[in-house]
Amino acid sequence: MSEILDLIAGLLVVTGCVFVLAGGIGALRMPDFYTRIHGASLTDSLGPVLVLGGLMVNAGLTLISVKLAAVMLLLMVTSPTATYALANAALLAGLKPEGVEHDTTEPEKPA
Amino acid sequence: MTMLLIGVFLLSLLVITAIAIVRSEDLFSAVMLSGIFSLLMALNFFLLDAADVALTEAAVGAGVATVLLLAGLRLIPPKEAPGRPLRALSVTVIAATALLMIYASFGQPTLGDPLAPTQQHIAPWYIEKTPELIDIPNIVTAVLSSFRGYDTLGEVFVVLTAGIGVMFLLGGGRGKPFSRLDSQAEQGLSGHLIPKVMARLLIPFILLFALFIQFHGEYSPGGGFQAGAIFVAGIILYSLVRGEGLALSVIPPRALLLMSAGGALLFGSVGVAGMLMGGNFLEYSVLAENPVIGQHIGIIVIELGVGLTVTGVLLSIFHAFAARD
Amino acid sequence: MLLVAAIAILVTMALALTRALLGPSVYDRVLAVNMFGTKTVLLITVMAFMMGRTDFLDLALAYALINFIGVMAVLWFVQESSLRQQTQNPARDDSGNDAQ
Amino acid sequence: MKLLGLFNYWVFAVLLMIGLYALISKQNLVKKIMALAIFQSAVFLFFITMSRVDEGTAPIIQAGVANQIFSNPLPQVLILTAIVVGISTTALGLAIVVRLHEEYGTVEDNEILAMDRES
Repeated sequence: MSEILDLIAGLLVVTGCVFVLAGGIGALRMPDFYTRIHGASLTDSLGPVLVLGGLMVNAGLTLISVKLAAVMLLLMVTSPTATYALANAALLAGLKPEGVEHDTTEPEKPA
Repeated sequence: MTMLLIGVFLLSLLVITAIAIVRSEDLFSAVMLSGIFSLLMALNFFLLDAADVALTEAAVGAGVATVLLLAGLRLIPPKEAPGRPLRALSVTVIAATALLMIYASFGQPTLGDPLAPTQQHIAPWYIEKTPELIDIPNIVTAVLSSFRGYDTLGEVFVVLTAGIGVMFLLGGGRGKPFSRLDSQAEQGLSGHLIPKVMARLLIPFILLFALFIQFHGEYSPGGGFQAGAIFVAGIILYSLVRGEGLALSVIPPRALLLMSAGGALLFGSVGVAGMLMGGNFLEYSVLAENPVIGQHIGIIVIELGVGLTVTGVLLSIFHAFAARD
Repeated sequence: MLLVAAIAILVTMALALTRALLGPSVYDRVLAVNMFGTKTVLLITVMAFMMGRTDFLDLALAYALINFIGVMAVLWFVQESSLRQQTQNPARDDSGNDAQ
Repeated sequence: MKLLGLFNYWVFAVLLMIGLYALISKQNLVKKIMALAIFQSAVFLFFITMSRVDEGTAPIIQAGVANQIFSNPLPQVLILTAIVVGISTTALGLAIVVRLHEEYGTVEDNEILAMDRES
């Protein structure tokens, strides 16, 4: 029984790590800011959920699991909010998405 | 071994970040990079078995420091003027000093050496006597608030003095700076629905967590300094999303001043109370029949004083910056 | 398992730091800081398990709670500066900034 | 192996000197304040490095675990308070810079000096 649980925990954590890494690579390699947000959001949502979920399976039904669940919930709530705030700030400051109306001049601030 | 290698990796990232902070000409970017710097620093503290310090760095660096720097940056030009070229002399001196210090490090005990001189004196005494004399699990809190209470009292007054200095310079408290409160720009992020709702959801938990850190600091990482910083982070979030005015009506400037000064006074008066009851200044053992219970009472009260002062000072500083135009 | 997780998170941190160094815009750096914060929460959790001191999960909790305040402050900062530029441009003479 | 054990001290030295270099050579006052913060962090790192003990754990006694080795609590106490003092003094420095900008219209130290000499 405990071997199966260990296996499940390991599987969850490793899958989570794959998502975290993929998101990290996406945030580095994507062509412009707004697409990079897409990459980063992956590391902020699915990755932590899987990693923390795996650790919860590992810890069993204890206070540790409750704390992990709290961390997981908070991350699920806060990181989309942070992403929203970030995209909004960039748009407000005049950063244009690539390919929408491509101009090479400096992003103009509202004067 | 694994931990050592993880530490080496994190420290290398730390150096890279520091160089990037110094090199970046845009001050806003520098502030963001110093956010990363603080995160890395906290991770290193955690790795070096300093959970309390990591919590402090987390509370201060993640929330308060970035916000304060941004609030200050709002008032000054965002770009650094093109600098003078590298001065050969200063670079040589700096490099020579660095090399000298690295050379000197070969005489240092290696990381974690249990025979190092630092580990021989006084620290074993603290670790051995804490369960007996004070009987709380967190030795750091015991040393902070009881064994080295004088030191902490001094630090609290330094924090208070810095807060007073900022208020003198930028005009905290009443009058001109807060006249801007009813202007249009004072709505904060009220126009953004998602942050508003999420902040409303999270702020109670942040404040609750701050109270947990404050009053559970004897049993787990925590204490007045950390709790104060987390509490401030919660209130700052409130004033970011709902505007300065509302935040100031929740905790008015007068209350903040009272908290700052009152906390430090509370700390000091515990010391005086010890003197009146026949002990030395800041000797908690005489506060109750049982010396250990007396220690517990003293520690809880002075941690409360520390928390109040840190909250009051950091929040006044934030309001002083944010209200400036 | 924990070691794999720690290494993956460390590599992601390095990637995020690279993004923060490369820029090019300021907001890329903010994005990197945000990513870095989440990775810090994860790494603290994993390291707490590795050290066997799971009572230190409070630290991860603290970060999860207050990490995004920085990004909120960025949004507030940008909004304030664009408001200032809109409303205060004519009134800037007395600051001596643009007087030439 | 012994060399890796000294790595923390090298990072301390390098960070300290990065901070000092920026403090000397940067003209922007905000940059100088950030340099001071880096300098300060280097000192924090040095202290915490000294507090670590091999096989040890953070100095919080766990119930039911006997014969634990604890790292040194004293440097941790010093640095814990120093971090909060550090943010307050950084804020104080920033306040001074903001006031200087209001008076002089610039935050570059050479320009401020030049204005002072003229008057």
